[in-house]
Amino acid sequence: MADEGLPVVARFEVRQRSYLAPDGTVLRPLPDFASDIPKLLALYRGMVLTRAFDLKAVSLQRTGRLGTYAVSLGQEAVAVGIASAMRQEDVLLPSYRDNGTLLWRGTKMEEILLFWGGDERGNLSSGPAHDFPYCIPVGSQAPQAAGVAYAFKLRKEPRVAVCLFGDGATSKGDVWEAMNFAGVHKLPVVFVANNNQWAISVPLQLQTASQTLAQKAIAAGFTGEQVDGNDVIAVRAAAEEAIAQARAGGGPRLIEALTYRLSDHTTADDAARYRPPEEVQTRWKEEPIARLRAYLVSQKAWGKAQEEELAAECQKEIEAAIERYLASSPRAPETMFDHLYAELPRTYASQRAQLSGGSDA
Amino acid sequence: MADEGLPVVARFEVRQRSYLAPDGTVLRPLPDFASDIPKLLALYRGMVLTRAFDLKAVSLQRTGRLGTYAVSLGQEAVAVGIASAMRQEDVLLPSYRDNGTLLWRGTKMEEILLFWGGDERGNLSSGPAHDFPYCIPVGSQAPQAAGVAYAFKLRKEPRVAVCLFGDGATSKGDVWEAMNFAGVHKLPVVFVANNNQWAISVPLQLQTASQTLAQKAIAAGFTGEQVDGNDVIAVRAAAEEAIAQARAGGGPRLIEALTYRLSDHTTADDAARYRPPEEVQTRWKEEPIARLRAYLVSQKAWGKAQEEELAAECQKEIEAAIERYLASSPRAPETMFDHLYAELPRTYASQRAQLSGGSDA
Amino acid sequence: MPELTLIEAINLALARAMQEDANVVVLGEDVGINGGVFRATVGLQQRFGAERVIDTPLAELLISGLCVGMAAQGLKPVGEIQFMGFIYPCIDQLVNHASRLRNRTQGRLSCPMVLRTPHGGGIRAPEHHSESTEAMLAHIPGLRVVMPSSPERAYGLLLASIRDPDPVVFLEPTRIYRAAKGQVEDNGEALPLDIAFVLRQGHDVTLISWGAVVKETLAAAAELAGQGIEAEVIDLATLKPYDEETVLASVTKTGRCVIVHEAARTGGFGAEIAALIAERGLTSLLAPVARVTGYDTIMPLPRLEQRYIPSVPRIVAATRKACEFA
Amino acid sequence: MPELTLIEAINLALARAMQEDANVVVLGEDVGINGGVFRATVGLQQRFGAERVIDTPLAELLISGLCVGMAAQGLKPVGEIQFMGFIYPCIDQLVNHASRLRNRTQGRLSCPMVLRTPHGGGIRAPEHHSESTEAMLAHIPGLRVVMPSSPERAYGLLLASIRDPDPVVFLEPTRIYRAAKGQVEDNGEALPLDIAFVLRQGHDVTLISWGAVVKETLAAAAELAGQGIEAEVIDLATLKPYDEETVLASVTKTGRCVIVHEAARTGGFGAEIAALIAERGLTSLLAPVARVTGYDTIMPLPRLEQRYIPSVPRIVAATRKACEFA
Ligand SMILES: Cc1ncc(C[n+]2csc(CCOP(=O)(O)OP(=O)(O)O)c2C)c(N)n1
Ligand SMILES: Cc1ncc(C[n+]2csc(CCOP(=O)(O)OP(=O)(O)O)c2C)c(N)n1
Ligand SMILES: [Mg+2]
Ligand SMILES: [Mg+2]
Repeated sequence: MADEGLPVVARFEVRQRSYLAPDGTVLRPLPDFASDIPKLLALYRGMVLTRAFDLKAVSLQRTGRLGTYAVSLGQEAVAVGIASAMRQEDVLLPSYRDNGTLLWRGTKMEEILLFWGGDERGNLSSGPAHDFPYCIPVGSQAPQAAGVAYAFKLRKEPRVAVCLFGDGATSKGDVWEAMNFAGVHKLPVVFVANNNQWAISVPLQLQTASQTLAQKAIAAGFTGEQVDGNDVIAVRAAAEEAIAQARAGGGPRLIEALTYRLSDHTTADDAARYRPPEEVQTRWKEEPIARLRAYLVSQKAWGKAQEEELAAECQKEIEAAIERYLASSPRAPETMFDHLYAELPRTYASQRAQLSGGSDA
Repeated sequence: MADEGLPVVARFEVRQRSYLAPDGTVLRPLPDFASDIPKLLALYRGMVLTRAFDLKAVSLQRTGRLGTYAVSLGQEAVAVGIASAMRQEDVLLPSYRDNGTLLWRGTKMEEILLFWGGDERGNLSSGPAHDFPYCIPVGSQAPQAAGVAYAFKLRKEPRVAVCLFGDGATSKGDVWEAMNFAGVHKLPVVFVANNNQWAISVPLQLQTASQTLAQKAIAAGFTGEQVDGNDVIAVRAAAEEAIAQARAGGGPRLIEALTYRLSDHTTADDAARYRPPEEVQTRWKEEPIARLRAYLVSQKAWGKAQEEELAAECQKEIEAAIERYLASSPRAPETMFDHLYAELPRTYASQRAQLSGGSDA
Repeated sequence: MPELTLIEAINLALARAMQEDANVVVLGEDVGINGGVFRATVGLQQRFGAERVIDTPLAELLISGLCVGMAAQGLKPVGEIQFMGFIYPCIDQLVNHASRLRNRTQGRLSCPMVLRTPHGGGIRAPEHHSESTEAMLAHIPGLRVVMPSSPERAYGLLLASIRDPDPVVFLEPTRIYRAAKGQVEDNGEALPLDIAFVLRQGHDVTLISWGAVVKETLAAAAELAGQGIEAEVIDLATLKPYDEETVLASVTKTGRCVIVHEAARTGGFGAEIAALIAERGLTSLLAPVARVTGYDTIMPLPRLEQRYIPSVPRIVAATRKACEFA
Repeated sequence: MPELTLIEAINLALARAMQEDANVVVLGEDVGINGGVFRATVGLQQRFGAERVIDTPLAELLISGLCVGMAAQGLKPVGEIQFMGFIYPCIDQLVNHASRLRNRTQGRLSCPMVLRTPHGGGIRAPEHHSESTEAMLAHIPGLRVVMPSSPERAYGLLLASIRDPDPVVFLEPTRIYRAAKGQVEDNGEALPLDIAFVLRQGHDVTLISWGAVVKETLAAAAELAGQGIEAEVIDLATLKPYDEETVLASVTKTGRCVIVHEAARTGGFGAEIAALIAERGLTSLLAPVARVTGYDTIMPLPRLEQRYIPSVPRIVAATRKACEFA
């Protein structure tokens, strides 16, 4: 620490938001929307559907019918909490793990599968046409989010860009540069650091020495807040507040959602190589679905019958989507040129022809 | 601000260091070294020499005998304060404007001129052989500084990397990534943000919304401190403390030195295009040389005679260096291949021959 | 018609584009009140406001990433990178995003952005200010890479680049920013991005070049004419995708070809032209395809930079050799 | 001699280099206990400790910048970039610093670093995981760019790269990481970085390739042999600086040349080879120089990636055409 006798010229703090304890008991007065039980049931359904879909996707991968897939097991509250606080006209800039967010915003399951099945057409997405596709180069969507938000501000549109990334991504300069610019122009953008404690095999303490990820916003001159990312009510409340602030011209915010990656990094990973199973066991006790369920049950808003019904409904929806996915038409090879430019430069016509004529085989 | 009712999980503060007021009066007890008047006189001489050298370099440029040159007018206290706190075995990673720092560490004036005169041999530098050359791509030396510091730590050498950059550079992801890594490994590196308020024509408030640059260290999990960059005693004290901490294994620190670029950005710039002259006038009142002189005079350690003597001595030193610079041998064109690789790949031998044979002319 | 320098023509095209289309925004370091370090954007902020002419923080990755986000939202951002030596932090956004946003989303999103930057050496600038690494960009599918070599072409090609629905990297030859004036009418007419410009007709040999060194290439052609050699001079202008037909047609006619560029030789874009000819023009070739280029070493600081840049004598010598080959 | 896969050979070379020289450190994302996502660094952290095998934060620019700083201080850092699609943030450090630190300081400082990264497609990986942009790097003076195509060459070339006093980008062909085993003796012997490897002798045509697609090239040569065409197959292995002599000697002998690479065609490194031949081997040429390459479009996702990568039939067809040309 710098000499304690010197005058302090600036002070900062990071606050943390949570409403439900891991066992579903209430820690402090809930936000208003939580009194609307159907709303909570919708959040619950969103999380259950996401988890069920993810698990099915993994089994598709295991049986060779899908490529590498990144599940969000244990992180469903972040996905659903954020997505449910957004409007359709807002723009989502998601990471590869944000399946639940995409589903909530209208992307069809078969589209998600098509993308991870190795077909660009999956990104055609039935979600809002202006949403960005999954971002794979970690953190690189953050400056784009600032660009999107700048467009909103310039056109005086009451819209917000929402940018999701992981704890690992906070180490990338991209995120820093983006947050810094968003601060300067008080842009309508919300950054969400999905802190699942791991970046593949790299634990948080090797990623950064900062006590919280939320405090990284201090460097950019705006507020960062921690939220219990396994408490969907807290995530939604934090997102609603941040998005409302952004929409009203109050500038950006960073939300650090504290959660845990209960699964392997992707289907190509084996977390047992680097992570003690006990850690995972402990974290299972905090997972978001059981938590909200316990609360709903305590409110007499949920029971075994509904649970079974929901599970069956999700299974049915997923099975149907998988069928459509598996029945998807093959992609003609020459189409790899079709969206290269708005119009194919004549120079490349012969290459396209070579592919369509099969003379490339 | 996030909901005020939520619990605070982390608190941070930024302190500011200054000892001499702009008029040279003492604001708080001086650090120990300041009682050593010869030490202060050396700092004074370093600043005066830097300024005199810079001004001569500008006139060389104006008369076509030097390329673009970046002067440090008004920022001499940062250069000298930092350099004087370093040991020879420490490694400096300077910016293009750190002429005073290089001079202090032993680079000859004719070497600096040779470099800005367009000759790589200027970087051969008589300063410590391990020091880095001026860094021109802004901020890009920061991750290198972390690498240097990592080498020290790995080899258990009690050495420190000192990385200097401007306020503009703090917007670059490079600096962020470097500070973040330095925090994780508690590396022996000191980052110095030379906040001269401008990045060419871009004023600080368009560069960042953060209240201080020092607070950017909070994002990396270590201490950032503000220092009056026009008070060479404060700069040196802050640097000594930070360097000592780093050397002792206490990890990195960020020093924000508050100063002002009294000159144009470089000889290629005309600051009158974008900066009100009144602002510059005001800032002249805070400049570091007059300030230390006032203090020295108040201590009866300095007077008109010494001032004149010093000026003459500096002029002489500078003139001699300029003569050596102007007499520097031309560089043979084929030498542009001589340090490309440790050994010239045979593929390029003919290109080198072409240049030396003059068949390129 | 007014006589303008190349940099003035760029400024004119920017003003025109901003006037025509409210979606056009300009962003970069010092582009506002300072008008850019070369004055390309001078007057624009006064005229179109600080919201459309944005002084960004010092962060090139950011500038390129902002452009991608803005473009996906329907703006037409024109980013400025102060010197090509500082464009490398943009490569990730250019390769992984800008150039493939349309393809990744199968046309759902697109990326109509322009990234402008001064290109090349010869102005006695400091280290890192004299880069010619266009070949790195011209290899990237989905990108356009454009480099004008006269005020007229600067105006017309920049307008075309801004109007183009896909991302364009626009490289401006620093060395000729103010070298010569040209007639530029502010008529809003764009030049096509898919043709090379035949600047001089000739039947003995084809000289192909782009950017600042087109000047030396033309000077060499004039000198050669005095020696009885009629060189056809082609300014490639758009490097990606480039006009293979014009190149091949000329070489078919002349049978000899010399490629001139300032960038380092190995893997420079001249290699691509030579490869095209070796592949599709071989039977017309009467002599080896020669490349007159920068050397395969670091562009030296000003004291030696003129020895690095292809000179008129070097071009003349290589062309004579090609013509004398039998 | 043990039979190893290419990835095992890399691991062996890394272990050997770390054992031999305490200055060698390995750094990158997940290189520690996880041993890298492809297991190139498996066991190294256990053996040499976390101080020498460093799990870095997720930041590629940082990794490359750390390497420069470490190397300037006399360490021999071997950085890993998880996939080539994530190497772009390193380009600034590679171009503006690593490749020119020696030259900038006239030999006072140097940069003996290696940056390793998996290269190419064909493993059904997600978006951005299948890049082949070696041409961008092979254009940079001061850099070495190396790409092995067998376990033996992976071992010997990686050792050479680590021992080399200058910066090397070491590209590892992901598709053949585990495709075939080879005899690799852990004898600490490096292979030279300035020669191309003639993998098969032939007098009818020269096939030049590098990386994973050497496999298809060899398969094509075998198939062609059955058709009476004897192809000489050259693995270029080191792309920068590359072995012009071996290329020219072979083409002088055969008079025909087909270049095979996975990267997009335009401005790919194949262009450089073709240009060399058009310049210095023209008089021997009996047929146009052909390039069999990836297409000038974005490398497609897995469903179509096999249609992008040069296939044996494509190579055979192009080679036959070259041989039939008269
Ligand atoms: C720029 C970049 N580098 C490396 C990778 C490879 N990679 C994919 S995910 C990942 C870890 C990401 O961790 P985090 O940001 O915490 O997100 P999480 O996977 O935990 O959701 C890495 C290293 C990548 N996709 N992009
Ligand atoms: C990466 C990069 N971008 C742009 C430039 C051009 N440039 C040189 S100095 C400068 C401003 C730097 O401002 P600051 O960091 O505050 O340092 P100062 O010049 O004030 O000392 C700019 C934009 C550069 N050298 N490097
Ligand atoms: Mg994570
Ligand atoms: Mg500044």
